Amino acid sequence: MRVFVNLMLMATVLVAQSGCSTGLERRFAEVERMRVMAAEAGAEWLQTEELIKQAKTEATRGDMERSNSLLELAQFQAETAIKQAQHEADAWSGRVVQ
Amino acid sequence: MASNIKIKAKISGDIADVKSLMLHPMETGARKDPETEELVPIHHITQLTFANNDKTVMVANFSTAVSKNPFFGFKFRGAKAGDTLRVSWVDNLGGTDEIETVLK
Amino acid sequence: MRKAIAAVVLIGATLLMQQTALAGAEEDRLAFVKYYKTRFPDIPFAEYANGIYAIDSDARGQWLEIEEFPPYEFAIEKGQERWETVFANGKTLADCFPQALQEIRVSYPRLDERLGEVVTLEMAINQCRAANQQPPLTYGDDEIIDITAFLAFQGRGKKLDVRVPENDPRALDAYESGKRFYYTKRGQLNLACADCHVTSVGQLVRADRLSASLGHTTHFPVYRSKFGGMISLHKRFAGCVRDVRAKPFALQSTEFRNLEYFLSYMGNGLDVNGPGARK
Amino acid sequence: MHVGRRFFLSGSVGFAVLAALPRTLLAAAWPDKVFESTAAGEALINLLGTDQTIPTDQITLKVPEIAENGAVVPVTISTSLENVESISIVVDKNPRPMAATFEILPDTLPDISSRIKMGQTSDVRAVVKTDHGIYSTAKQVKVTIGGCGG
Repeated sequence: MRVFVNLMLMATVLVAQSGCSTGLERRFAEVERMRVMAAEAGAEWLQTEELIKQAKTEATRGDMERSNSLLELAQFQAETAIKQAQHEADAWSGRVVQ
Repeated sequence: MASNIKIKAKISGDIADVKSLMLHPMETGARKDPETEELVPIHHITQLTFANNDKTVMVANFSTAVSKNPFFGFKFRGAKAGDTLRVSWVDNLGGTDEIETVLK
Repeated sequence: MRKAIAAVVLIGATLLMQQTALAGAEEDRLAFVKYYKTRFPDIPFAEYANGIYAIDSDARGQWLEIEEFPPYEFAIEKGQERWETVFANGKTLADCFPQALQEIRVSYPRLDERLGEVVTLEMAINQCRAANQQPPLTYGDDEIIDITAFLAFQGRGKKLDVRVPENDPRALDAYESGKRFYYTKRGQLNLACADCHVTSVGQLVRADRLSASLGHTTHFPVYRSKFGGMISLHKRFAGCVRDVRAKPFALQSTEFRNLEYFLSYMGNGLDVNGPGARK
Repeated sequence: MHVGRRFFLSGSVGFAVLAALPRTLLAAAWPDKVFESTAAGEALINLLGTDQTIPTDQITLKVPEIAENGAVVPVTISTSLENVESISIVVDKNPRPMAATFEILPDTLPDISSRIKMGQTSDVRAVVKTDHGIYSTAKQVKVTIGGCGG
């Protein structure tokens, strides 16, 4: 347990020193921005916000690998939702019952 | 307090067709509160009784398997317009409710 | 400058939309009715007021049994008490509604001329409360749903008669936006309302049969056996949006009000028969 | 859990209601053992003294083939059998199979209806006790997992 805590501390220090921390914040802000874009297009998917929240929790815990994969999934969802909205901007009218 | 039992009764000949509906959660004790994640304690009507002019005409014993906001219907003989039908229930936590209706 | 251009574009777009919608709303409705008539030739138009039970005969029997003594009767009763509750200033909700009690339900949704937005029955109730210095009721709570249950019950048998005033571009915009919502695919499942309720109507989604959109709004609010309580139309919308794994909009959001406007228009001519009982 | 009869009798409100009821009812307090039984046979033995019933077509059991919602399954039971004393609804696969039991008094017609919960696809049995035997009939009700829900 002690060793584990020490490792965690070391990892935190390393991350802080290398400046990854701000990089990480920027990355979160970027995905959040895309989520908001999807939301503004009325196209946000159900779990995107929750995925970002979970990614944050994992990052705080220090599980960067898990945090990153959650964030990637959130990003994929937000990007796809935006593309979906762009496609639908025209496509919807083709479905109107004639 | 107003009763949370509703009664509909129809008389044809001397037979009353009685339908009842009551507000009650009928908790099984196995359901989790979605917010607290804790089990909601068992809470259900145990006995529902109908008496026509003070004469008992039906005793229904319920388990938790009777649906939430229970419905129960039955028929009895010897009914006439002007009779007073009294419906009451008790639940496993000592709760009660009752209502009286005059048959038409 | 950019703003000016945007404004011109917007006006142009609005005019264009107005053109299509002018020709559109009633044409849309007729096409909608015709579509279901072709899909289910044996089902009379009036039946669509019964939602899924118009086309699901298995479930219909169980529904009719529940309708013999439906749990929503408590909601109607409580709604009436709330309708008649006297505010501190001596007025009641009824004072805000000039129509006969039976006409209130079918007077909504409507385009409010002052606001330039679609106003639903729920919103009108809260507007009335505000006018009488009462805090708004929370959409989705029993308190307001019960009032709508009472008004729906009073309005039973009246026909949906939603108007999209042709001389009001805001009405046409709202209608168009509701229509666009209805036909737009969304969520992880990439489904539009129309994919399930037009294209696949009558098919099974696991054990559930997909209902027709014709008449989707007639019977709300409904008692859902699943929740053991009453839900509003917008809560049902939110459920559908969630089911396609998209993030639901807020109850009484512009999106859902416009969708209600469009769907209600599609149901014009059908009886309102709420409140209803659903699985 | 023994919240059944004991609690019921000790609750002062419950007691007041009981006291107000005709004497004959006191004998028929809520049968907790029956409702707490975890098998259909055990429940029947606790209620009627036996799990042996005579199959008959003189009982009409009306249930849906496929329940729209397992939380609300309409059940109607009527019978042409004479001198009926009680009617019970048993759902074999519910964790507590005895759903409800009704005392049929001299003026009561053996014709009842209610709505019950079912956890899964199961036989639903109508068990009728008369002064000359215990009869039953059963039907399967399918409980499915919904898609989007009405």
